[in-house]
Amino acid sequence: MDLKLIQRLIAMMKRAGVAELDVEDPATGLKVRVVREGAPGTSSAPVVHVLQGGGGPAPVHGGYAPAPGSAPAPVAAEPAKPAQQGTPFQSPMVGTFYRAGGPDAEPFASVGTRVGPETTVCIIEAMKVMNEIKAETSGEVVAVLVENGEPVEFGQPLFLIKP
Amino acid sequence: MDLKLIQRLIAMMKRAGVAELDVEDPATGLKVRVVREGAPGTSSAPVVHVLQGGGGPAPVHGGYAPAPGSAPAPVAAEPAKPAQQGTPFQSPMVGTFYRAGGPDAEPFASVGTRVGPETTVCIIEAMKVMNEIKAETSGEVVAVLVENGEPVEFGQPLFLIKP
Amino acid sequence: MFRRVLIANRGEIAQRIIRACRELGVETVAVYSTADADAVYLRQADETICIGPGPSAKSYLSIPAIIAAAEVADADAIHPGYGFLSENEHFAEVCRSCKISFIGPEPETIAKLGDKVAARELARAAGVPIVPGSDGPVEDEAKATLVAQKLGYPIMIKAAAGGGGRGMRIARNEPSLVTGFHAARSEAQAAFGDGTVYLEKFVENPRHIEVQILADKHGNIVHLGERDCSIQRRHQKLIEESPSPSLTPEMRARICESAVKVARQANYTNAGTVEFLLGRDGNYYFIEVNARIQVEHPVTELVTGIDLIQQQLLVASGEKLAFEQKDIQFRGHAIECRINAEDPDKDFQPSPGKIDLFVPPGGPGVRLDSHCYSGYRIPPNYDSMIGKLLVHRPRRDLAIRTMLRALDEFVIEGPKTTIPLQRNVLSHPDFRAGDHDTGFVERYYGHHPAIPVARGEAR
Amino acid sequence: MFRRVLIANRGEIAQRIIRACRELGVETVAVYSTADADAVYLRQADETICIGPGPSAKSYLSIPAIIAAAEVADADAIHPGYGFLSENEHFAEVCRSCKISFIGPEPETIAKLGDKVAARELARAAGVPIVPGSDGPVEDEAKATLVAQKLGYPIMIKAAAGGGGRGMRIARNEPSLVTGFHAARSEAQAAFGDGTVYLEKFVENPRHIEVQILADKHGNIVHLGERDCSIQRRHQKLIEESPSPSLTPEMRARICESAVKVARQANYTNAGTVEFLLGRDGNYYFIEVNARIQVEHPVTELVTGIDLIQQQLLVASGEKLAFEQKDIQFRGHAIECRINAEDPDKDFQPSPGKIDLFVPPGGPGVRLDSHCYSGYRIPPNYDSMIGKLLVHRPRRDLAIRTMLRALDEFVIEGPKTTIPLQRNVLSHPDFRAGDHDTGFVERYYGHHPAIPVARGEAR
Repeated sequence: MDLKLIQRLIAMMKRAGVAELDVEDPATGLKVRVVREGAPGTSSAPVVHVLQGGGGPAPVHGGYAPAPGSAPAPVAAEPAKPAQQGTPFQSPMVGTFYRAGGPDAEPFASVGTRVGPETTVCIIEAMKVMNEIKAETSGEVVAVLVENGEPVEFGQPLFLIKP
Repeated sequence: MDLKLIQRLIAMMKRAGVAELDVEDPATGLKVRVVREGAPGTSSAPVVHVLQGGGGPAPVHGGYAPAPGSAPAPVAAEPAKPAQQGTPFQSPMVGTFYRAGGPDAEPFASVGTRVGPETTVCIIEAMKVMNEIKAETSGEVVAVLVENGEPVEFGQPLFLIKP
Repeated sequence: MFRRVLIANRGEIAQRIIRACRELGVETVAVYSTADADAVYLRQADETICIGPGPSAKSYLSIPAIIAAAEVADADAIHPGYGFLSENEHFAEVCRSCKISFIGPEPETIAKLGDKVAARELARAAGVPIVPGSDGPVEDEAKATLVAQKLGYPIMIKAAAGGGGRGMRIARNEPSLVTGFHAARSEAQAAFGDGTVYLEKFVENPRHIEVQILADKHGNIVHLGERDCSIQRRHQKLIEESPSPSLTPEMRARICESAVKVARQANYTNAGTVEFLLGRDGNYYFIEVNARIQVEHPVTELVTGIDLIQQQLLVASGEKLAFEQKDIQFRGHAIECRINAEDPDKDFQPSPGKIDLFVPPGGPGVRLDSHCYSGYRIPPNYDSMIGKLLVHRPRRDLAIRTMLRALDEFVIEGPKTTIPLQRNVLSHPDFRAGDHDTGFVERYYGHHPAIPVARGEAR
Repeated sequence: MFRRVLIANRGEIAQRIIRACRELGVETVAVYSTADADAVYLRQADETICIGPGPSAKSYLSIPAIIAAAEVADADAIHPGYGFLSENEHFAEVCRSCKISFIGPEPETIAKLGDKVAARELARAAGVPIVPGSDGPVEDEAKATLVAQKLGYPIMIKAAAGGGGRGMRIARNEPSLVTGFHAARSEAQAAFGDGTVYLEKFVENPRHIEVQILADKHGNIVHLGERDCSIQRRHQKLIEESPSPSLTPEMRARICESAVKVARQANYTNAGTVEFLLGRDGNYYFIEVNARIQVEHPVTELVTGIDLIQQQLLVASGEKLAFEQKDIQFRGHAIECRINAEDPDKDFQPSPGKIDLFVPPGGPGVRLDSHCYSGYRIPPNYDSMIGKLLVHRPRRDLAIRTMLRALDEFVIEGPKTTIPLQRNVLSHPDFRAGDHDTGFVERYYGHHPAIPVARGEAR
């Protein structure tokens, strides 16, 4: 089960002040329901119910942010299709992910873009520096896994690239 | 590995003030070496080395009496022979085990004795009461596993009886 | 001091007693049933003896098995812990006749305090307030009605031999008194073999305040302050704390002095607890004495710095108390949560079974008394307690925060636990304000309300 | 107070900082390397961010990775813990330039105290005794010989930028001084990129005494008493305690006052430790300041009741200290054992790997700070600490007994640990009498003696 995904959802809800959230991903069969407790006190903790593959409800112990470790699931701008296959292209650094060189510029890489080792696929900003990230492989982008402007961590899959 | 046996050895040594002990049981291939620490202070703890079946020395963490649970090994008046087979007859109570009705009396049961359900096989003394223990089965005693006058606990094998 | 102590109990309290013995340099004999054979705490004992099968009646409640174990192990004292044989005067007598020291009060004291009517009389004789009541057994319906009219409703009908809410009824008017009287009698007869009942004025939504007592065999008695155990669910304590947020220093002094008076009147020795109800009006009433160590004793250990189990061993072996009342200092605030393996979604039914992962909380201000670990299987034969989580911090508000932090850290995968309920209580504004009573849990979280009786039962 | 703190560390100290933040109601961002991805303590953080692969240089020591994580997580402060970047003035400067609060002293203070020669000068200026020495760098062999003749042998040659015993030599006569001088210089050059060395009189078999300091940004400085860390093995502290059994109240007052003077002279803010050598003759000498929280800080927390990590957060956010020197009370005796995954049979080599069963000790007087649990795999990339086991009891002899009991209870199946060595030390009559020094472990248990230098290194 992808705990990192749930952690992200909870963090998003917390920042946006969202009390309840239902997610159903037909691609993976994952159903997530998150209800945060009423008062935003020091120890308010989310109540998380996860249904996976139609199984019974499995309440997760309250008060924990789930464990990290696994890579985030493909929940992004272009939802993953069941038939998609490709190699995950992982972020080489922590920072903010940008798909294009500027607000009005075309994205470096979208679904269908063919890339080579030297092709810039995105920019990751860290400490005010814009780092151009190269594909380092050849193939076709079959999925973009991160939204423009979203923070990414080391090792996080950014694209799926089919060789 | 029979931890209960080692615990017993340590307890025996402690009471008898024995500093070092080597046991080698050719029947099971078990070799035990116990060295107690010098001063009998509050936290003196035995150092135990156990070699089983010719394996390398496995030092047991100092300061613990080993876990109970498994039945004691056959270390007794009549050492178990490799070919012996029989059903363990377990003690129905805590107390002191006696093989005979008195100091000069014949033992109720020895190796080779044939017993029936109503045959008294031993006496267990508890709270000054001499409890005659019946075999509750028919067969032949093939091993006596406890010394006369030794304390026994609930569930401890006393005899092996071959039906 | 004793040379070799047999521990006639299991689980966390057996472990707790082993710890105290080890620190005093006393050898330990741990007895166990086959259901507890794999428990890791047994490794800490100098000797272990299997005394019987899983069911308590054939092991931890079997006097012959325990005495026989003490004899073969050559133990010179027995610590009964709490529950099981701890308040069984017959067991204490057998120990005495076998020349084994029973670590607790004398059998006569246990017997006297175990009879609720006698205990009430004793408190009255000591000049300690008791709940107004029938001044003795009530034999028939007519007398019950008369007494009730004099005291005024609501009225509590209680079994003299009672405990655990059995043989107890509340009557808010005469018809319910009549029904309740007969029901309580037959329930008490069935449960305790003794149908004697008495009446008491019913104190609505009181606090449960109890005072820890320690007495040696030389006439010295001290109190170690109070514990507030008002957070209960069906007479089962869930959260205990010290000091009580509802006592002024002057009230504390009076109630603690009352507890010492009761103990003195009873010729009490060893550790014990005197329980009181505290009304909303500030009046307090004696209820009963628990003639043994209690589950929640570590709360008092934290605020006083005194090791109660070690003290039990010391005074039982005849030593004088090494301190007087004036030497006892109270520091900071302590809270205990009893973590039970119970399923809140199934009306708090016990949820025994294997603990797949057990990651206890730790760090500053945290104490855990637990015999559990990853892979431990909670046997279905006994109570469902996983452990006692305690915090000690300079102030109550800080202690609550630390407890919430510790509860959040506690990973127990496998059985369901009471942790979510305890988190809720600790987060509740009324609890945080110290404004709660024994009806709190049923009022806010009780989907299945039980008799709202202010009795911290059994332990 | 800060809204969101990033913790630039791992393991038990990361967990410790998360605990403090949670109790203060501050959000936490835990960064981690791929080697720590499965650690359970990460669950307690509000957000976690993977910052790089296992090797420290690419994760916990990578300033760009940590700052980037703080930026994307929108943290307003960074707690560096101990080790890694905690005493890196450049990191503290980058934090300042990025408008992120660094929870520790100012970069200038870190830089000054990091230079051993400058720190010595500072102590001298504050009127605090220092080990007689060269009064600055010694450039050549001739000057070294001259200084040594004046001070008298034995002499210690030390690297100005040194630490961890590197660039350190002891000379007991002139020939060994000449050899040692050149060896220390080239070792220091290779290790720190700075070959500057200085000379000091070598104090034989001293005590290691350190004083905990806490200072706010408003000029208030208090000390929280001393810790005795004399039980070391190759400059690695094994057992720490407070109070020190070798200080009289009068000596304690003087040494603690000296520590405050040093801190004031350095314009110190936040938590820090001033280290001293205490000779057998009762003279003490300043050695250095550790400009960060230390591994053994809980020892001081236990005897003072003050949460040092919470205090670090409070003073870093600009709050005034809520207490003065006279408000700080010292209670009882605390001991810490650092439980490391090391193999005593293989010269204490780290013994990383999976912990098959982890049953921590508990009960009265015991605190454990550990990030480990059954099934945890100790990564080979970092230090080998499993946890810090602490006890707090009214007296030193009682604390030793409780520690022995707790060490015996501790079940760690899988890696080898330092527990057997610590049991031995705690059982040794000299240690029990408080008659030990920094040479104790090597003297009694050191089959492979290292330089017997009285420096509690690094943490």
